[in-house]
Amino acid sequence: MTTSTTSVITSAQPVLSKPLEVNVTDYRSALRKALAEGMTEDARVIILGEEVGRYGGAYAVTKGLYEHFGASRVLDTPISEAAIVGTAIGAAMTGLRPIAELMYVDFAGLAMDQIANQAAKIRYMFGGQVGVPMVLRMQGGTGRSAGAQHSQSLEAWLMHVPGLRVYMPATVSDAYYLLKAALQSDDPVMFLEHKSLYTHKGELEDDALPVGQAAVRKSGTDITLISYSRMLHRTLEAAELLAQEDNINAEVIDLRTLNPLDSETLAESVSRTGRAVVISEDTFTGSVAAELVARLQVDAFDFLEAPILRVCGEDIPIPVSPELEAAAVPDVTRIVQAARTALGSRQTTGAAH
Amino acid sequence: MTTSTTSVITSAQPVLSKPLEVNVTDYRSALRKALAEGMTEDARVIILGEEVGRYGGAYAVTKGLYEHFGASRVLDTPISEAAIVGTAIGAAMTGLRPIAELMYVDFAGLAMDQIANQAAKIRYMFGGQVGVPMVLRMQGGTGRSAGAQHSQSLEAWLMHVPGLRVYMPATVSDAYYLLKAALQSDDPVMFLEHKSLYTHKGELEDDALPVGQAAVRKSGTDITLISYSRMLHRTLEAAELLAQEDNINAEVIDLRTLNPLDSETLAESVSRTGRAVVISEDTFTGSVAAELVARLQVDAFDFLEAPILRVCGEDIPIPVSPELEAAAVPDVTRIVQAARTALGSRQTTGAAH
Amino acid sequence: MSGMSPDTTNTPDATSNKVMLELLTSMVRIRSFEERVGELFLKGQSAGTMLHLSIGEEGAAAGVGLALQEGDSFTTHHRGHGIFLARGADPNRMMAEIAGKASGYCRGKGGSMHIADMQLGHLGANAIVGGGIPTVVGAALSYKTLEQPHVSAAFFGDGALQQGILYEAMNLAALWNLPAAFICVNNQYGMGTRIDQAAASLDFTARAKAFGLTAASVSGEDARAVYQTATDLLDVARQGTPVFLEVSCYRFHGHARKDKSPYRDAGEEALGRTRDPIARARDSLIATGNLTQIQFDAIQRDADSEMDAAISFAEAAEPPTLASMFEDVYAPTATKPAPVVESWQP
Amino acid sequence: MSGMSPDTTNTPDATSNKVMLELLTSMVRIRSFEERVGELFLKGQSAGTMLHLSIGEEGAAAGVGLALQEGDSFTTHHRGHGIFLARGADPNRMMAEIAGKASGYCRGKGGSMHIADMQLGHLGANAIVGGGIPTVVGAALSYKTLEQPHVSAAFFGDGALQQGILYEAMNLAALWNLPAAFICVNNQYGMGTRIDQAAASLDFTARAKAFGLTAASVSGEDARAVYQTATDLLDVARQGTPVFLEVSCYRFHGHARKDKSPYRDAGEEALGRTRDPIARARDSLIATGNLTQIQFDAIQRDADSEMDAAISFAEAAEPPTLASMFEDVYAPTATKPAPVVESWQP
Ligand SMILES: Cc1ncc(C[n+]2csc(CCOP(=O)(O)OP(=O)(O)O)c2C)c(N)n1
Ligand SMILES: Cc1ncc(C[n+]2csc(CCOP(=O)(O)OP(=O)(O)O)c2C)c(N)n1
Ligand SMILES: [Mg+2]
Ligand SMILES: [Mg+2]
Repeated sequence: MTTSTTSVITSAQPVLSKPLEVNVTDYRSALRKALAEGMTEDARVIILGEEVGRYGGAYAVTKGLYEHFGASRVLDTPISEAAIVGTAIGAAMTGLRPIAELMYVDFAGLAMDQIANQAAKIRYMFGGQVGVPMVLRMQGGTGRSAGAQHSQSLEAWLMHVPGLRVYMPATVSDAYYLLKAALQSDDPVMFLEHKSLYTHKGELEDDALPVGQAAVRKSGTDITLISYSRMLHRTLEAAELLAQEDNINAEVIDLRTLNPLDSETLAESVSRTGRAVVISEDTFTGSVAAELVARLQVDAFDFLEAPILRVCGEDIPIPVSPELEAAAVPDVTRIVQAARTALGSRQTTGAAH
Repeated sequence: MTTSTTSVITSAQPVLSKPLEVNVTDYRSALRKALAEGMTEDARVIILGEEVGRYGGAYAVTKGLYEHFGASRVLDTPISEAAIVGTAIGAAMTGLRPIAELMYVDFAGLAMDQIANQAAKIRYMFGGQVGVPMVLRMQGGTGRSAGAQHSQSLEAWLMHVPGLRVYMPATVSDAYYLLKAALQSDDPVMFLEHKSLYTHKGELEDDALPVGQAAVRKSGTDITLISYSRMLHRTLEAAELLAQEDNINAEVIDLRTLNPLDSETLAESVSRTGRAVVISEDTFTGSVAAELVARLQVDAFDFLEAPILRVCGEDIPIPVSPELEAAAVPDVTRIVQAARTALGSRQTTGAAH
Repeated sequence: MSGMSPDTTNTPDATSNKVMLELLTSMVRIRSFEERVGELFLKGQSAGTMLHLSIGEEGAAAGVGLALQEGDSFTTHHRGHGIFLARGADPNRMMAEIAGKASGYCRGKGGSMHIADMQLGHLGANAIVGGGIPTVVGAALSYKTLEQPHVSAAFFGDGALQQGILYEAMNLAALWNLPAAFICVNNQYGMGTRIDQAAASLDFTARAKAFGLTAASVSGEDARAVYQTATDLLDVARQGTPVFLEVSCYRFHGHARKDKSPYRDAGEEALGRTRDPIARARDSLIATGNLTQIQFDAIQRDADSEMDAAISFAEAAEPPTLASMFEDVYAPTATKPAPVVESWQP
Repeated sequence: MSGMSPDTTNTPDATSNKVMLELLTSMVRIRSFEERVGELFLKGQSAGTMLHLSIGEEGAAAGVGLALQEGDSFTTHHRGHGIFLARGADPNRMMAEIAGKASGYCRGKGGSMHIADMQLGHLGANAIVGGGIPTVVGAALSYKTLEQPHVSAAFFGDGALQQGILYEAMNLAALWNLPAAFICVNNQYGMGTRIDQAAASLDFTARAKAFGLTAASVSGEDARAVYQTATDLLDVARQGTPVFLEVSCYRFHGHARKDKSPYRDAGEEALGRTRDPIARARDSLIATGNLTQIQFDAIQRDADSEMDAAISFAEAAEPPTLASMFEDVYAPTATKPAPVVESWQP
């Protein structure tokens, strides 16, 4: 009864393509390499979405794939978000491994029924008969003055839906390895990129941690700083500053995936340091950070020397003015301040929520 | 620049209707009374949604209103959730005060763009020129074996969106007073009813707490139990059991509204009792409970004698089998157990998350 | 039928007695099943009250069901028992699912509104009006990509004609020349809303044609005509032009088990119920001397005892174990979610 | 124009020089404005890069804009500068908004894609393709309910023709006989996707008609024809039959400021740019002796200096205060959100 994935079609006819060499220099090219390899290795992998083909992707992630793999593997769609996701679901149930793209995670609202009521629940509702092995690539976050409808971080919506996997790479290497892993997943993976990371430079490491394991990006003893996606980098900067200015040795953890969620690594670290700050770009109330805090204050209760603080996006829509946009999400200063508060080393003056 | 609501149309022509007497005996009739009065008092109030008119509402909340107020005030719509919400938005911007209904909160996924990208953000994006004074009535929760797509509790999605008010009455009196208040709100109110509360009996009190103030439904000194909507009643039962069996005096708080969120009342109570359990029907990960816990462990840190525990829906879709459905959401036993754990009075055996 | 020239040479069986008898038997089984679903509910044995009977719509289910071929797939709306039966479902496992039992098609997790069977190509019933429509676009894309000769058909009610997703799906299917079929079972009502209270313009084939589909409308009272039209259209779809078929019929009973349709005029309802595809098929076979009343009674008796057995099967079946609740959320290879009990010791 | 009989007696001004000059001036102002938006971007003074110029589409904006009346309202898509200008927008406040400044229409919070002005009936530009379409159904419902003689018009691109919400909105407007107008500015492309790569069937008026609307298609190169057709259609809408108008034109430049349209053939682009509504209006007025080149140059100069001033205004304008960031989330009577800083003292 609980056979995985496809029963209607038992196997695809692999028509393997020639490899497409991609030189990895940044987050974008790492993603592209994963896509290219995935398509070469498995003829069932197709890409569909708006402007993914001829245009090469709104953020150029899929550039060159259409030319290499052809129009039957890289499908430009009309502007029909709900149907894009729904089509990917049906294809995934019948033998393909689609990678659908929504140009902005902000457009998820148009497809939320297909995402949360269909993709996430099909395996369960149907008693395990079939899975939905699809990847839904989306990008979110601030950094381009793109305004309230093109700058959101909506991972908390997705993380709240049982059945969805949520991957959020912060590094070049994870962009590659997590996307490769997503293509192996028998469950629907919401793959969330950050628009301000595409040009982030870095190298491909030889290997990656398994999916579901958080990465300790910097070991430390005094306080645990937890983040993911773009905010990881600001958190690392904050840790640097804390080391230099306050002689504080912070541990920095990168979640990598929100589902699966590695509660153990977090609990171990916070139990050791006794203090923590969780940093996420999404709006404060109902943020991913809230979930982490709620777990940690149970798991590490006996070791906590201070409340676990959150540094998140403000509880406002993202304004278009570049100055206001920048102020609407966490910066290094706010992270450092929160860490100092948690360390009891400086009193804050700001209003509580 | 920041004038409220409507500039295009400055005032409606009130064509007042005769009052419709509604005798309040339960949650459903309390809602109906609020709707009837709202429509009588303000000619700008209209109702629109699927089956709200001739059929009288899928859960009979609007029964009789079509006959009384007529087809121009109570509008049956086609099955077009996105357009229903979008139409309400446009009407609210131009002089009406629409009450739109989505038959199940599970259908919000079809209208999430209109809810979260439009209704919630219009005032902000347009610099305060106009508001969206609409009410969106939806009902959620388990209790009728309605399956994975008709039983969800999605308030965490809505609470996470700045700009949306979220009201969730648990009692007959609040069903009435909060809906009346929603009709006065200049901001979009997501009004979430619970399908298992419609037949909940009770009386209309003479008055209600202001919107934004949580209600202490039972004062206590040993532990604070926090909930809202249907789970309030199970929480009150649990408090009763704790009193009888454990001689524990629990305080029970009903949030009433998730936005505005009354952090103060919660913080005061938990600082006093030193222990707390938060109970919500929505799925554990990313639940409303997580947000409350995250706040409280800051606000009451110095007083906490135990971690704040959560009792929530399991991290699974809602199964249709009545036995499984019942087991998927908190029951009195689980609440009592969590309270005992928080009180250190009994060790739990269950697995940690 | 419009928008295409029906090629009846393709469907030599359509007028044969064999096909007519097959359609009749299929319809009788469906109605017998549905009547018993109602009983299950009355006995308090169904999982919930959300039971949507397809009585009156058997012509659509049997006709299109027979026209579909092995390997084809389909999705249905919430009123999909008949279609699934017409495609070969086992009534025992169906009834058990509707009762929320472990031996049901979906282990008691899906119920009436989420029944599915990958073996028979049933990609799932759906409780979201319109929710299952784009699924068939995806399935059709698989068939085209994998060069398989199948069609995927979405069944939905007239209510879904006002859901935007239908038009997104039709456009995509037409744009990509996919073997997809959009089958609208127009039973005149969506809950209490008559179709003309939901749509300003009632020529739905015009909508489909405007999106580039081949489209036709047929009366569901005539199962043979449904079968013929569907056969022709599915042929078109198989060649890569998606199709739309409206089967008009009448919902004999209330929307769900508790609805007594107070919003319908008694006269209209009585008239509507005369649009009975079973009576029509039976009478025509008898009139042409191809069936006797005794033979019909035997068909009915066989169906009834088959469906009585399904009821007994469902009643005797075990409910799912509590542990099974945490299964099937993710692939079997993944860690299962566990009951959440936050623990702490002072 | 199809689906209605154009009643030119209603529009005596359509052919007059006054109207033609008005249209021409409006179009010249729009283009001049758009060219300067491009400059603003190049100077790094725009808020972001999401600037969608309506160059080539001035006929649609000026034509329909002039046909709308005082009290009418509208929403636009992301490429809506021209429409707003045609409805009387102040270029200074527009440019300031595009630069994200406090004196912009939306206090620097909305930018190019969310510009709005309730005084002029602009219910908002939208960055979600199709997102602003149902808004006009709601506004039209207000007008009908409150017995006001207005029309509400949604402007959108050809891309939105594949968004389901359009069909939900059209059906609702038709069902309720609302004074709503659906104006599709078909510039042949949605980003890099040519319309025939997005839609299988290109007769979009057929779609609208199938939903019960009165529909027409007109070339946006001919501003006068746009104005006439729109005037007639808006009249129909005002009587309670919603209308659909496709204005076909060509997007002269890239999708947004950074796009150089590499996906377009140079020949096609050159040809497309000959479909210039400004040149056509100017040449026809000059040819008929109703305008001299000198007069035209004056119109151009006036527009350019007005728009130069708008640039200066925007550049000199103050950015919003940080405190203003927390305003306008909720009604002014409500407590404002505050910056979240969680505090604790050991
Ligand atoms: C998206 C969505 N909206 C509303 C409902 C509630 N609902 C269930 S069935 C139904 C009527 C559907 O009518 P139709 O599509 O004609 O199917 P029928 O019931 O007539 O077979 C409605 C409104 C739903 N299940 N899903
Ligand atoms: C819902 C949604 N999907 C995708 C986008 C990204 N996007 C912005 S403009 C655009 C093309 C729109 O084309 P069209 O509607 O023809 O308008 P045009 O740009 O040609 O004026 C796309 C895909 C978006 N903003 N919103
Ligand atoms: Mg129907
Ligand atoms: Mg376009």
